[in-house]
Amino acid sequence: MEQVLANGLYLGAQYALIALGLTLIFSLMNVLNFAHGQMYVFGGFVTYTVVAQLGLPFIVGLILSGIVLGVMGALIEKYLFRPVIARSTREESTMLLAAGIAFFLDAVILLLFGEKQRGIPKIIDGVLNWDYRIIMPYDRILIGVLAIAAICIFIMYMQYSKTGRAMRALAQDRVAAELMGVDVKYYSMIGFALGAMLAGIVGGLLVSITGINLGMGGPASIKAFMMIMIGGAGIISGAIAGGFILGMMESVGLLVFAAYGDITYLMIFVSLIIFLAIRPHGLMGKPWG
Amino acid sequence: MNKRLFLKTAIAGILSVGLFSGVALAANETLKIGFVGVTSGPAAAWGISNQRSMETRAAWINETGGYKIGDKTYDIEIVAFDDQKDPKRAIAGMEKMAQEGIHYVVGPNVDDGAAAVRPVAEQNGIMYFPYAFPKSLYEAPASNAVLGMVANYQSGPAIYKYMKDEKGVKKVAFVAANESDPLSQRTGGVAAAKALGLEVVSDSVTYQVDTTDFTPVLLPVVRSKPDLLVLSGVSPANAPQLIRSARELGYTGLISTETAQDALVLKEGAGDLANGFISVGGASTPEIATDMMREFVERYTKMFGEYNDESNTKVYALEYILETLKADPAGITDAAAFKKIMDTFEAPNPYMKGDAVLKYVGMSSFGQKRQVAVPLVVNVYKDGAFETLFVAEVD
Amino acid sequence: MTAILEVDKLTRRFGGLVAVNNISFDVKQGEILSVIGPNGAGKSTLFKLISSFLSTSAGEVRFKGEKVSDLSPHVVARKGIVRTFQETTIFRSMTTRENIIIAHHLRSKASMAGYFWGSAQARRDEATFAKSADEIIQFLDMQGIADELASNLPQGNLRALGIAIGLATDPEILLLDEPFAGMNHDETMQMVDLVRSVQRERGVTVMLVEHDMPAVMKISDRIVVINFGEKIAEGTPAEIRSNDKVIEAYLGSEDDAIGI
Amino acid sequence: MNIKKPLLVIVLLLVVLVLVPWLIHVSGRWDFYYTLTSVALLSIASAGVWLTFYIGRINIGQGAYTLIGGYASAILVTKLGMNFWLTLPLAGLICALISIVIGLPILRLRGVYFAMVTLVLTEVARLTALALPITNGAKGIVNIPMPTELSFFGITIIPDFGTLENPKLAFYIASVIMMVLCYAALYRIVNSRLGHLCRSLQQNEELSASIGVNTAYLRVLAYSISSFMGGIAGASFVSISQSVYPSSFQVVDSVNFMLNCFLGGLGFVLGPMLGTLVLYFGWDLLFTLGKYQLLIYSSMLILLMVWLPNGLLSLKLFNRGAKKK
Repeated sequence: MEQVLANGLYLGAQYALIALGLTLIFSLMNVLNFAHGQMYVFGGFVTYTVVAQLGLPFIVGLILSGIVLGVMGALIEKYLFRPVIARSTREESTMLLAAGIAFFLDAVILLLFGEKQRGIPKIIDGVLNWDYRIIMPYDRILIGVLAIAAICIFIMYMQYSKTGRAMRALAQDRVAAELMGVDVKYYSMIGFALGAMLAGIVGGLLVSITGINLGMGGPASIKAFMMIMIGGAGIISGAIAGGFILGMMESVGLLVFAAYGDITYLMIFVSLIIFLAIRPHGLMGKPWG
Repeated sequence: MNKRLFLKTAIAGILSVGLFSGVALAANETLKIGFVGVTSGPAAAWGISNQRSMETRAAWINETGGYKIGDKTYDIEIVAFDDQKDPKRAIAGMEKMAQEGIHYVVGPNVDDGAAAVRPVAEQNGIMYFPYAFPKSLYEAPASNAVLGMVANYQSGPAIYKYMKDEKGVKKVAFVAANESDPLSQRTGGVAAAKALGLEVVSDSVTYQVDTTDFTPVLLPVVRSKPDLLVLSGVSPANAPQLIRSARELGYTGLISTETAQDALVLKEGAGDLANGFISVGGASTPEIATDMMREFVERYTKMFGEYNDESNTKVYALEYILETLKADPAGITDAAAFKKIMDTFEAPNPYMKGDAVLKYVGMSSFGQKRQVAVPLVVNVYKDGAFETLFVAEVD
Repeated sequence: MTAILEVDKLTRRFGGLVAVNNISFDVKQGEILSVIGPNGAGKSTLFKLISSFLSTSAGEVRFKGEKVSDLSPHVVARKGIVRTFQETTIFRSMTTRENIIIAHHLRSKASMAGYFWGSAQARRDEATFAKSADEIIQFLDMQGIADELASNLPQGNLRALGIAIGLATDPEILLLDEPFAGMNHDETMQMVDLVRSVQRERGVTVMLVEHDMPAVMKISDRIVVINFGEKIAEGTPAEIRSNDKVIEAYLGSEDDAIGI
Repeated sequence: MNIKKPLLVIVLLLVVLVLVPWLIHVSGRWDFYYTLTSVALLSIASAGVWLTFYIGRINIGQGAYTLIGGYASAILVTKLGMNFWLTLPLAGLICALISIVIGLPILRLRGVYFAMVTLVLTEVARLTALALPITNGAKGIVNIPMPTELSFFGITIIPDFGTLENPKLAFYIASVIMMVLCYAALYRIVNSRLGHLCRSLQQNEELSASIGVNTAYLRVLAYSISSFMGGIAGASFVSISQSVYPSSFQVVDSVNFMLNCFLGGLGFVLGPMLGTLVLYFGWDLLFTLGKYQLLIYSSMLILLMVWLPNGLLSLKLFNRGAKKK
């Protein structure tokens, strides 16, 4: 049982971090970023290139992943989403744009980094074995801790920095924020960049454990969507809760339903649908969106 | 108004030119061979290694003066279509091949695509070489599909028998992704293991292909304490992660699969933990590779920057097509002639040392000769490269 | 005058919070009744309960003696109780005329399949609606904006359109949610006249929720005052003006809210 | 106006039944028959998605219904030996029934929540198909016979496709006729009171309810029509490929159906048809670009979106005759 909880926590930490970026973008601009998973993959490949090809330390790769994706996010917001949002009659139209960007990133990743699964050497060797009750490799623990640390830094940033406060105001009420003198355009861009940066950092973190390949993007986006639905779209705490809940569900479900393997995910999906039918705005969502 | 009319006409014109003039002018003595498979998206690795094998070989042939069939010499052109792993697209790809007058196609890479293109292939007289295992594709009344590799229900028994006899394996566990191909392969594997008298301790655990952490998936499997863990139909992307998670959970037994893997991917993804991992390969291991195989790997690496060990098993289909056409040049325009010669065709295997031959097999599995006889090379991974464990043959 | 609508011990709780607590009053045939109260007093919740957009925790609403609470909104509308909204809610990407025509839905006799195949009944319906819509446009003096897209209309017209939509449903009781909010004095007075004429000329009973005291005093036949979810007073404008409890309740809030 | 509508259908029929085959005949591009058949069938499924957009719901779950429709037809044909042409409407009806059961609870969701639930629905359909015995699990259903003859009192209405010299053409004709019928129905829905009611739902559900519209009923009605269209499209595909697998329709397909609607334009009945044509054909035409195919394709998609955020049909060129709104 301890093992199941530990697995769930580790999974939850990485999921929550993926969902955070997505929910941030959604809360600020009401854009469901279909390309989030591709951004995560891109981040992974940046770290891979820096660490495995150039031989630089892992932390350099991680930082570079964040920076590259942050810049990419800012550019995408400024030159693609902003003009489209300004001119489209139904805001859902951004979904096509987001999907186009997802395809585009898929193509770029294939051309730049190839079709193969990539990975970097283990950061630390060794496995924690607590009396066979919890078996957890040290690198997994490290990544889990780093992920949780990143989540904490992000929350602090949103809570206490000027930028964070401005973005929260923006997320709550765009019009009111504008009236209060918040530079909506600037903070939308920063928010998108920050969301993309988070995706890049997760990619960089996970490349050391699970590796990366160009196929992981789409499914990662869908999983992240599920998490933010569980917690409530556009709610930071909701995304974190959603991530940990999904992590636990997988960890527990895979053990409980092991004998009926094929239906574990079916169960998770069906219960998600039932849950949302009962709580149409997720755990802590607002009735919007 | 006039401007609009002009614009409309222009657009219509461009469209119709684009739509209806795509027929390439066939230059003399070019033999087109098709490829329909997945070269983008999540499963891109499967199709790309396939397509690149074909392109490498074609470039090689063309560079050395072409391929002589009958009294003519042909340049080989590979026409590739990306089906995005979508059976509906695969049909479109096969139609495109028919349109180009192609009679020999390699692919598709997955079960659903291979089944979907069957009507088109049969209506248009196209022989195709899928990398999919369902027997219904190769058994009568189906007649145009030729299995391009060794099926898992053929390699599985051989591997398990070896494990049982040589390594004392008694208990086997199976894990598979919850998709058609791996699940079908798992069913086949379980049956084979049971037939050999092995105890199957876990055969129901599945995972989503997008899993990023396999520890929860493997936990119940490892607890069932198998001697051999079979990763049914595992994709090269998932294999290292599964191996790593199993080992980290303290699993010390053997791990094997019946699909082809890439050594570098294993090295990057699992490092030393992958040592001892058993998979199926082609003929590029040093013990059995001929000079021609070595040259193929060299040319491939030069052309695409990096070799993919999966290509070892995928080098054969094109060779088979060309050699069979050589045996009866009538096949170039007529699949019926090709089918006829298949029963008796035999040629030396240029890629493997020894006296192995290229011929069509499959009588015992399909009741007709609808499979290429490639050597069943079972490899074991060791420190970044594969070593040959044993070689077997399929009838 | 007889009571057309009876609100009987109506209660609604949200978790621990009691938004509407045991409120009872009658609405009489043909009158204009206003519900007033400070912000958060539970006025909107009350409206939502009457129109079945919310379910009750206790108590009930009767329309001509028949229970109409805890149904579906469209069923209540069908019975003749029609609500317009606090926000200037209209169908934004339709023209004024289209807005009004669609609002005739209650009167339509054709079936869904009838619409699809364009049955004789469906065509008769459309003709009737178009004619009636013209009448309403005339009545509300909206000819100038009849073919304007609703999203392009100024605030005042939108409010009038809201009432036009309400009228098109041919209601017995029209529930107006803050019809004067955000209007200046002149606009408010125009609106007051409009509501008055709806009541007089069309015989519609009007119940409204409002903040704007002067307007309420001018327009209402009777007033119900609620505070913290409870009814604290009921009576004619004159009675309310001199009610101690009401003054006390309003002293707690901003001065200008009273407006007297 | 009333005379124009049947005329439009006739013109459309003439184009797809006479002009296109003639062009194909002249150019010799026989492979376009299948491509256009695909476009026709996919645009039927997309039309369904478009209808759910019309009531203000983002539907990324049409793949589930195409898959269900495909399996329904395949099972009826192979297990009960029914005539394919009878299973076609049945597949649609089965999908419509299932969509009513599923739609009742989930149609209360709005915006991204509904979108996500439908997205998950596609995956649920795939996993269910993998798990159930009647769908033959991972092995799928293969060797499904070609559509057989449909006759009525001895008069052949549709010939046996298996005996035809060119089944490709037959499938094409059947598909485009279905497409024209579906779009005529859609046009009729949108331009009748039904459509106005749907629009009222899209713009403001509360107001719609308060003017007496039974919103829950209308939502389910629109959703079941949408699923019906998905079902017949799926069933037709299965009869062309003569096989169905759990992966025959996947999340990607669901997303594509939605993108077709966006690209063509959410405000135009013919939007999904045009969107499907451009997206599907675009990919096929770029086939010669080899490994740059996806790169060019996605770049063009992005540029189109930035240029025309409201869909292709919002281009002034097409809007000459449209009502000024």
